[in-house]
Amino acid sequence: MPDPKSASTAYKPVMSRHWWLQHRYFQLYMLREATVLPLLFFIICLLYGLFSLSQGEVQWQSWLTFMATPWVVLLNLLAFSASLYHAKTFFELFPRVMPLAPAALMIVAQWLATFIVAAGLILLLGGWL
Amino acid sequence: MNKTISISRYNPEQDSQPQLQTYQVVSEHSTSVLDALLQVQQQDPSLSLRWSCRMAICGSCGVMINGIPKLGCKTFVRDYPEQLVISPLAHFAVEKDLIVDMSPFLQHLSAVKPYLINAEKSLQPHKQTPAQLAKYQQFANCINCGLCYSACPQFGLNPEFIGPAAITLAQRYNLDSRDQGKAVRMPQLNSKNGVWACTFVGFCSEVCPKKVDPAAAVNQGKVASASDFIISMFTP
Amino acid sequence: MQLLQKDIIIVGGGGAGLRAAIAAAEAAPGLQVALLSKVYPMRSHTVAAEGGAAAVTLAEDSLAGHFQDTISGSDWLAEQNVVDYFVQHAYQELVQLERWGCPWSRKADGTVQVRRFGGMKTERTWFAADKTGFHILHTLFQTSLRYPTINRFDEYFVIDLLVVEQQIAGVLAIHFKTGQLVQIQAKSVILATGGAGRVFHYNTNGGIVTGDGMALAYRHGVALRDMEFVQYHPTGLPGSGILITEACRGEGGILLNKDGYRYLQDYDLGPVTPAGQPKNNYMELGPRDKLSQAFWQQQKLGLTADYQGHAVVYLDLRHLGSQHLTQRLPFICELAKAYVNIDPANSPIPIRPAVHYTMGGILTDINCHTSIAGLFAVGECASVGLHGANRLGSNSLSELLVFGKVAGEQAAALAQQTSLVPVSAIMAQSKHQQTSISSLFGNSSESMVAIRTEMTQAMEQGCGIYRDNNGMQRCLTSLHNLKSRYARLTVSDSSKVYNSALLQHVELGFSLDVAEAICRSALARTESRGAHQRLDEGMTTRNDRDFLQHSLALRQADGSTAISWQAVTITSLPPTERRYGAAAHSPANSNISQLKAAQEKGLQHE
Amino acid sequence: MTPFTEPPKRSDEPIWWALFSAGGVCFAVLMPGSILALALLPALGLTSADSLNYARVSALLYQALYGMAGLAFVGGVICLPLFHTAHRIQHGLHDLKLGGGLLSKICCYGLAAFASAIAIGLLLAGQLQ
Ligand SMILES: Cc1cc2nc3c(=O)[nH]c(=O)nc-3n(C[C@H](O)[C@H](O)[C@H](O)COP(=O)(O)OP(=O)(O)OC[C@H]3O[C@@H](n4cnc5c(N)ncnc54)[C@H](O)[C@@H]3O)c2cc1C
Ligand code: SF4
Ligand code: F3S
Ligand code: FES
Repeated sequence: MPDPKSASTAYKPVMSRHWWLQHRYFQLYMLREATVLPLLFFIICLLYGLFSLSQGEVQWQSWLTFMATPWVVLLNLLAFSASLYHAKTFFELFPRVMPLAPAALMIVAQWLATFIVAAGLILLLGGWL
Repeated sequence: MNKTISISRYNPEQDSQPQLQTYQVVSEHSTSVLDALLQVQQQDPSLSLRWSCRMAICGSCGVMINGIPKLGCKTFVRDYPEQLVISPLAHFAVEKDLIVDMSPFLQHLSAVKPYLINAEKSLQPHKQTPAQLAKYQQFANCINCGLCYSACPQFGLNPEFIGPAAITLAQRYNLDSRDQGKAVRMPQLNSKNGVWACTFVGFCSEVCPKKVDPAAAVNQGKVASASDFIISMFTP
Repeated sequence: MQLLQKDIIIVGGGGAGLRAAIAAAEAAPGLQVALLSKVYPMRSHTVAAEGGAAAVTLAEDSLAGHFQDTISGSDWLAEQNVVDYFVQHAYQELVQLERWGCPWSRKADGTVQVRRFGGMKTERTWFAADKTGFHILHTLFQTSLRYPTINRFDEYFVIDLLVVEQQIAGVLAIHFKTGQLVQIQAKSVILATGGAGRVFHYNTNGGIVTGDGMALAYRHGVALRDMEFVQYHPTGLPGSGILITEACRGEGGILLNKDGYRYLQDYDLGPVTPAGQPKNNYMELGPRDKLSQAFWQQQKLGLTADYQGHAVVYLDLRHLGSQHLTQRLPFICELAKAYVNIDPANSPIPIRPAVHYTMGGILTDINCHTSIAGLFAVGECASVGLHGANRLGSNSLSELLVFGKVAGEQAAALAQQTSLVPVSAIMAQSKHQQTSISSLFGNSSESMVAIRTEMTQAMEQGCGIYRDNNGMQRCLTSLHNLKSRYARLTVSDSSKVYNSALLQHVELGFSLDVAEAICRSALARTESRGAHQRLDEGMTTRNDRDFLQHSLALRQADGSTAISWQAVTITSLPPTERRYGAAAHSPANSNISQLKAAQEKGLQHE
Repeated sequence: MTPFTEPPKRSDEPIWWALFSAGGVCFAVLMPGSILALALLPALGLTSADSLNYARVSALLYQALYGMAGLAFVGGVICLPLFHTAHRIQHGLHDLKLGGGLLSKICCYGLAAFASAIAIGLLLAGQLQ
């Protein structure tokens, strides 16, 4: 039974913008969401790379130099860690969204995929293939 | 052993907002937070709280304990050697002391048509194998305590979000081999306040006292809703 | 004071109330049903039932078997026509629940599985893991949501029935949230308020199980029947009283005293069955009254152990293995871990008897109708006559369904034929209640907690597993004393919104009335039968000559209780000795087998 | 509280969620390897010299597998992760009570789409040369 009177007397707490600072679990959630920020930086690097490649060899060389600038390397290191943290959370969530096999098995399989892809890319782009 | 606990008090006829008040209780090894609250109620009969079964099955005694939603009867004072602060469930309107307005929760539950829909008339039981039962059994263990709503920031930000337990209940029936009502339940889940309001924070499942894993139910609901979306594009 | 008009009122949102509401809504879709409950329906204590619900299911089982087990379990105090109706309809009701979605446990082939239960000679207990009541209640609650004519009034606390010249007119309730007094008129009213276990100190019941409905009816002159029969469940956790289901024993759990000895063999329940191979009606699967009594005897002999100041024996499940336990008894594992910090796979669980169930209740006929026209009662608050002197485990959940349906349909049929009693006729009564409620507020030196604690302790001491005249007299004196203190008791909290103190005050008044009815009835029955065991000389055995009768407790004008007697309906199974274990197969029981053959013909599924 | 009388409107989230999820897989499976191979290892001089020279990279991106390799790379390492990023930023704004409404939605997904189009445009331009 809805009761119009009670609406006025009940105390309605409002959620502050800083709710996520209040508990470690929420901080980790925010961290997970924030992994896209360094990712975004790396994507912008790639876009810049694509552009450079289309402009010819000279521009491409300058992109390679840009990528070796210390602050860029540092940010990409951050992007790399972010990708690993994202992978960890993503792989743990995935079996709960699609329970296809025992969760532990699915997690191992996903990490394996990441390693194989990484190895392939490194061999190919590192010039060993 | 004596123990000091703080309880959030709010009397709508007098106060403009809740305030913490401290009390002394006697705590033995098996003293639950609910026991402690009932001791306080003996000292101060004006304290209001909900409880009944004191065995973690009726779902009435949910409160925030040091900021985390928990069942008072299944949480023990011994596990809080430091401070122990008890306040009403978060994200709900506080009616009085530890009692919150549960009616939105109930409305959200009913919104998903949580009952078996099956047109067939028969006096015989359905067959259902243990494997078919296992598909939804975990989701049928929800005691409607509402802890997951207090844990979910998305519900806190958007009270129209039908929320983890309601979606879990919808999934419980959608996954039941005896049910044919998925089509009438999906519109609720498909809406922006249905499964799509969830960002897989996942705290709902952390706090669930019955290991129902509502986060899994909600996010499996996203898969179901997405396929429903695709199907709807091909059917006029 | 708010005034509302409905066709049917159901007080109580437990299994019985919800089943009745659905039945009424289905039988008469044009009628408005008000479902009042002092807690949200799914918080009702049906939620705590663990073990299961009985119905004849297996091909090798028979209705006559269930009939006979129930009668002998009742120590011949059940109404045999009621039991007959019950056993015939239980199966279909459990199937109905299945069709509403109840997640019953299954066999590999997809059919419903049944388990053993105490006092039942074959497996006929349906279960949903070890949360049967929980699943039944939630299935019913959720199913009730599909009926638009069921109007829920959650957290409405009924404080009085409105009765005009032996005709029901409605109920008076307090809206917990606002403190408002609400008058609801209706043509028929069903009480489904559950038991009264909380009048005892150690009990398996929830805080809301305070006997309200029994007192409501009793105060209007309806008799309470067989109130002396209070079931002690043999396996409650020490301290809290939290229930460890009988299904543990059905699965093969054994009971040990402090020396690790299976003491039940000393109490006519043997011979010993091997651990993990339970046998119906033997040892641990004997009926509850016998098992609780055996505990008492062991305690007298100093053979119980001590657990934090409580006398206990042990329930040993270790031999079942942890896999079986997590699959079949997950909730028990959870409870044992949380409340006594024990993993049943590794250590035996300390347990002791605790008050569990009130066999007696509001007197009704087989249609759940009370002596007030239009007032029905069903479920644990009622005495339709199914349980007699001792209820068999798993008969009660089925009762909620079978008779919940009856009550709902009967109430609907009646409501279609009658019209509302005019408001003018009930105004005076409501006004009177309003004044007496407002006069409750104030400050007195009496403490509600003290009165309540003294009541539960007096009942525990005077009306426990074994009773004697002196003990009961002392109990009665205390109750009278407490009642006069209660009359002076006031409510110190005058707030309107969610005033728990006010509700507890009213509940305590209900409990005191029920406690007195129990004690009075127990005093009057000077024999031993079922759950009522006396130690006084000459009263230690069953006495069919004088007491094959129901006790009826009736409230007198001065507030006291008078006891009268009512004959038991016996259709086909005349009293014999109640026997379990090997004794059940001795020649003395041969007339049962003859009868069984006779009944097989008469009693088959419809 | 609105009573749930009428069936609510279907959300368009499935589209964004599908892109987000696909991007999430890429982020977890392709990104760690890509960041290593394209940003960190070369910058730190850990690849075999000159493996990323102009000719080799143009060949891989523009010609390998008839240009399909390049397309897969741009899709998996730029476009989908962009939508993943957009989705998280959009919801993150809502979490911080800074937006999350229609406007931020248009901005987030709009930018992702815009940047994706540029990436594909640059790639195709290169391939058609
Ligand atoms: C721990 C436990 C385990 C059990 N296990 C089994 C089992 O395995 N098998 C079996 O057959 N039986 C079992 N029983 C017994 C069985 O569960 C109960 O007898 C049965 O559930 C009672 O149901 P009910 O609907 O009559 O009452 P309840 O479920 O107790 O419901 C009572 C309702 O009445 C309402 N109410 C009460 N007073 C008022 C008032 N004044 N105003 C408004 N509303 C009011 C309450 O809010 C509640 O909704 C068990 C009992 C317990 C305690
Ligand atoms: S899902 Fe868990 S936390 Fe949420 S209401 Fe159900 S039991 Fe409670
Ligand atoms: S906490 Fe909330 S956001 Fe989703 S996963 Fe649980 S419902
Ligand atoms: S009192 Fe029932 S869940 Fe805690």
